[in-house]
Amino acid sequence: MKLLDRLFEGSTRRMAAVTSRRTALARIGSWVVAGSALPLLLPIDRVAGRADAAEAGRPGDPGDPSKCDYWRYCSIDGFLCTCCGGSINTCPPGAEVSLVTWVGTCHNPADDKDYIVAYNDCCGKHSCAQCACTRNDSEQPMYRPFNNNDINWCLGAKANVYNCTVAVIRGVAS
Amino acid sequence: MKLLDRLFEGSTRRMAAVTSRRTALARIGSWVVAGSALPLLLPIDRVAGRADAAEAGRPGDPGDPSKCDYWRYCSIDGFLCTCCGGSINTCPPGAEVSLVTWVGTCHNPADDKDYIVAYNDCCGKHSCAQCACTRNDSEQPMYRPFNNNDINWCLGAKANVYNCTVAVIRGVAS
Amino acid sequence: MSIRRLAAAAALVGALAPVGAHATLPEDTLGQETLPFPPEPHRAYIVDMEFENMVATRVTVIDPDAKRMLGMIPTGGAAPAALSRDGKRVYTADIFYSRYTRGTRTDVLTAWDTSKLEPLWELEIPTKRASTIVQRDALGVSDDDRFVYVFNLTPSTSVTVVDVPARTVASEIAIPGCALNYPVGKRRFASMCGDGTLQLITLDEAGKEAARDKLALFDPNRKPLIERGVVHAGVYYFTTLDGMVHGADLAGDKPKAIEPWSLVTDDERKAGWAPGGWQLMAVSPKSGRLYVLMHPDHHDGLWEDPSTQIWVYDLKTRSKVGTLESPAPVWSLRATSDDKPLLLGTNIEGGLEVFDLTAGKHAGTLPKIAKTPVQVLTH
Amino acid sequence: MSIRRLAAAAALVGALAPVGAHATLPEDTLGQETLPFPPEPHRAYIVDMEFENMVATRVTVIDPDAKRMLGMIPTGGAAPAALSRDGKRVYTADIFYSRYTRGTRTDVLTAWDTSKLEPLWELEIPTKRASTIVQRDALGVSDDDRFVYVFNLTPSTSVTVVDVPARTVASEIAIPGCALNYPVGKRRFASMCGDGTLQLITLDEAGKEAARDKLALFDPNRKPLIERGVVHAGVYYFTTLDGMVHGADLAGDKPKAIEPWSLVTDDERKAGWAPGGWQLMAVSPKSGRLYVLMHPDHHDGLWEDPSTQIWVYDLKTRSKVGTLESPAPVWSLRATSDDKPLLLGTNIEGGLEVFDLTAGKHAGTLPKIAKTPVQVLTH
Repeated sequence: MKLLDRLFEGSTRRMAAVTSRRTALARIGSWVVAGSALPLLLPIDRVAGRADAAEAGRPGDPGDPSKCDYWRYCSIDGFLCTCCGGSINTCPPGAEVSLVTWVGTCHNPADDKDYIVAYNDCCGKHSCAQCACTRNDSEQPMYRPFNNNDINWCLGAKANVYNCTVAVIRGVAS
Repeated sequence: MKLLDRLFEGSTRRMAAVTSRRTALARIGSWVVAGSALPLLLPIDRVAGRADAAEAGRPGDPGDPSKCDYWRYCSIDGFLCTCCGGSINTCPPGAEVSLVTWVGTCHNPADDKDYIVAYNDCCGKHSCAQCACTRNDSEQPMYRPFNNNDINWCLGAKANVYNCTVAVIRGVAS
Repeated sequence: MSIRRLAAAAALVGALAPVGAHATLPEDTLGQETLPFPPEPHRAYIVDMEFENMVATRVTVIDPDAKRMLGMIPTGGAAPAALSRDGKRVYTADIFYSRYTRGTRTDVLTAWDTSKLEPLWELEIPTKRASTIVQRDALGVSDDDRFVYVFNLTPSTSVTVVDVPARTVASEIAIPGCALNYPVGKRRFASMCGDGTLQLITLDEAGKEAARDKLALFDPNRKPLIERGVVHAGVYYFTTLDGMVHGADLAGDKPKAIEPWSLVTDDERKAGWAPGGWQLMAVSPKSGRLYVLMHPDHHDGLWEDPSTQIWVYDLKTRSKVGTLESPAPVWSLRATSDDKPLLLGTNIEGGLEVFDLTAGKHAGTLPKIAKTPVQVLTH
Repeated sequence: MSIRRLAAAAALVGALAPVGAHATLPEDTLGQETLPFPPEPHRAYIVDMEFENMVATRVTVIDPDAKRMLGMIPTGGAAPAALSRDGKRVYTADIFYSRYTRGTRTDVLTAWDTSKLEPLWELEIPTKRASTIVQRDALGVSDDDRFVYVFNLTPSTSVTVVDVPARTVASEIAIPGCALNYPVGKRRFASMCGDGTLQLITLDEAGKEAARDKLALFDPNRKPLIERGVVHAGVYYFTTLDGMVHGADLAGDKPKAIEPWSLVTDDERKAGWAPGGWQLMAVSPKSGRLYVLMHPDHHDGLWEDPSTQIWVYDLKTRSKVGTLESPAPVWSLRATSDDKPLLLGTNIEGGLEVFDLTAGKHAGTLPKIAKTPVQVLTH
């Protein structure tokens, strides 16, 4: 089912924990496919076909970071900063990176390793509304906030206003 | 051409002047037909098929005031208050009627008379975003503001924030 | 809208528009709508996060029978909303920034009149209001309308207790390791905690903490409980990700756990049926029936997925008594509390699906009434 | 974003995530983008009114060659935007309400850095800023970047003159019967008036009115002039609803009208061809070519209709030299000022159509980059 993927593009947040069970789950991670019926709820519709990618794949880091199926996005949920004026590891101009983040564990098909990926929100400007991407993964209810993705993680920024999300490598999952 | 009708639903404002030339033009007034390609710019899409009308036609006042083709809307441009919690002559609860208005001249097919219709904006809440309706009519550039419809006519309200528009009869055009 | 102003408006228009002598249709008078009190039993309030903007958001008020919009309440920053028990107020917990996306943050509790849909008063509260996909139990009202509870997340969690008649902040109660504030009776609220307990806070007459109880309810590591539940006859019902219902009877002096029971048979579980959605459960108080969004081919990652399947249970017999089918996938449910109840579900196209629970069938759709509907409230 | 904060963020993440010894890919560092200065000649700024909300609005910055978003500037209440002549600033004239849709209104001129897209300073201005579909000439900058002109409409019209280096309101100049503020040179702006004249205001060094000239330009009753024009080599060009071009040479001491000329031949006029759109004209400064949105089957009510037809004129010979076709109807045009110019047009689906004016052909579309795009700005 991709229904949640088709819903509230970046409004949910996911954290893939790093226990083996959750690492396993992280690998399942489904990803958004372009829908067509729900433009208001599905900005991905409007960008899935975009020809000009923000960035090309780099050696050992395959795929297009402006597309939802890029490997690092296994646990992301939000607007891709690569479509908003940022990059895979930088916020758009004038958007502040949040000090609080959540991490996922994603499998890199190039070297067959699991990487710890941090998803920092960029904040202080309102919704970028481009390249929404939800990738299902392990999540826990809000009584475990650091494992919960329904929270606006601009908590750590000057203004708690969400713009987009980056996906940075923090190392290899042990 | 219905293209402007398909654009920026309520963001233009029209005034039908009451000279004979303009009365003639007022009769031409094209009206929105349901499109399908532009949901974001075309809320009319999402309501054109709505079965349950806000109000039925009254004797001598034919048509459905929740539909864009209702005769009184010949010069309207905005969200129909009849779809927003108001009626043909009342603002939705809590929305303030603007003190400043513009008028149009519309032909009532029931009695074959031209009526002067005032289009008051309801204000103080943001865009209703239901039943957008644009009916082309005579308009003058902004150097004649009272004949110009590109202005947010919540000018006369406590807060200059546009919600929807009513269409009230002010008499018969002489 | 004062009469004076309306008269002024009419006068101004009159000046602009010469009036004919023999008008077939009379001149209209301008006015403003007011909704009846007490509210129609089916009136609903849709919390719309407007996700592609999320600064100025809204609660859209609708008549699900006539399928029409009755009005709207502008809110700030995806505000949670709650109705007073007497039906006179809608409370919203708003976040405002002086420059919309930056500047000074102001959090307020705003009290809206349910008939005029006008703000009656607001109270500044600590700038800690939780900013999440809107949770029903992020904003609660005591049974006697004396206190309003606001959930804070910074990410430390606490609850701001507002004294309504006094229009003051009575207290801020820390709930470390716990979340949300499920209202209980006149002077209590519960929170769900990461250690698998339900914590029950008792307030004194001043709205300050008087007592704190804990009830072991579930195993958060092996069978986490979904925090979005329903309350019926003093019992809060929740479900695990795989469909085991756990209940907490909070009607008595001390909280009691009820015997867990399953939403699915062994065969259904094997077939992968499990609950999922945002507000995935609703209860019809008069009939004591529970409605749950269910999907097949379950795995844990799908616990918040919308669904077209709604399964119906009798809370007395704890058995499945029926199924409802939605034409579009539904994410959040709410049932009305009258004796001709409707079940309302927000679909993923921004519309509202309406089910007649007396006839037990789908009774139409209110299309595209919201941009990002996340909760439905009824009186 | 200070280095200190980035370090703190990295540390926090480090704490959460144990790091393996032999990472094939190195750890990333967090950062924030900055746009180059001077700006790329094709960089464009799309004014987005977000009509279905219209409280928090935006200017979206894009690269029309790469078809990508470069960033955004949040604005208040469908703000007009203008670029400084030196390319360093984006000015926006914002309206903010303390409670988003109600409360205290504050109007400010905000100065944004074109490289960091951060607000550098703001100045409170009279709470009179015009609220309309965004007009390009509702916000203007003097040729030396000393003054910024803000159009006010209450519905009385005036212009707020902001002294940029002093960060003060230098004056508010009443322009009764006239609208907008077309910037002219270092100390002048023009306004178009309901009596068919163009009014030219000359400022002194303090930004106060020093002189006022009037130029009879058109017949507002029989042949109204569309207020949205273009300026080239000191001459402002406008068109009537039926395609007669009227120009005002404002380069000299006294304003002079130029000889009117027609956008259409008699045959074309008979066939119903006429101009229409919002920002319906653009000029490419290096080539001196004029681009106009044209539609067939014209009547006066269509003067603001979008079109797929763009006709090309040589301003020297005043003759049509070509036609451009857009795949989707376009409402507003802007041409870049470099010597490999692009023509940019906002389409009615919220996208941007890009035309290569050197090759004279359509060069792609940036789809759905805005909700309600109404103006495009370039350096």
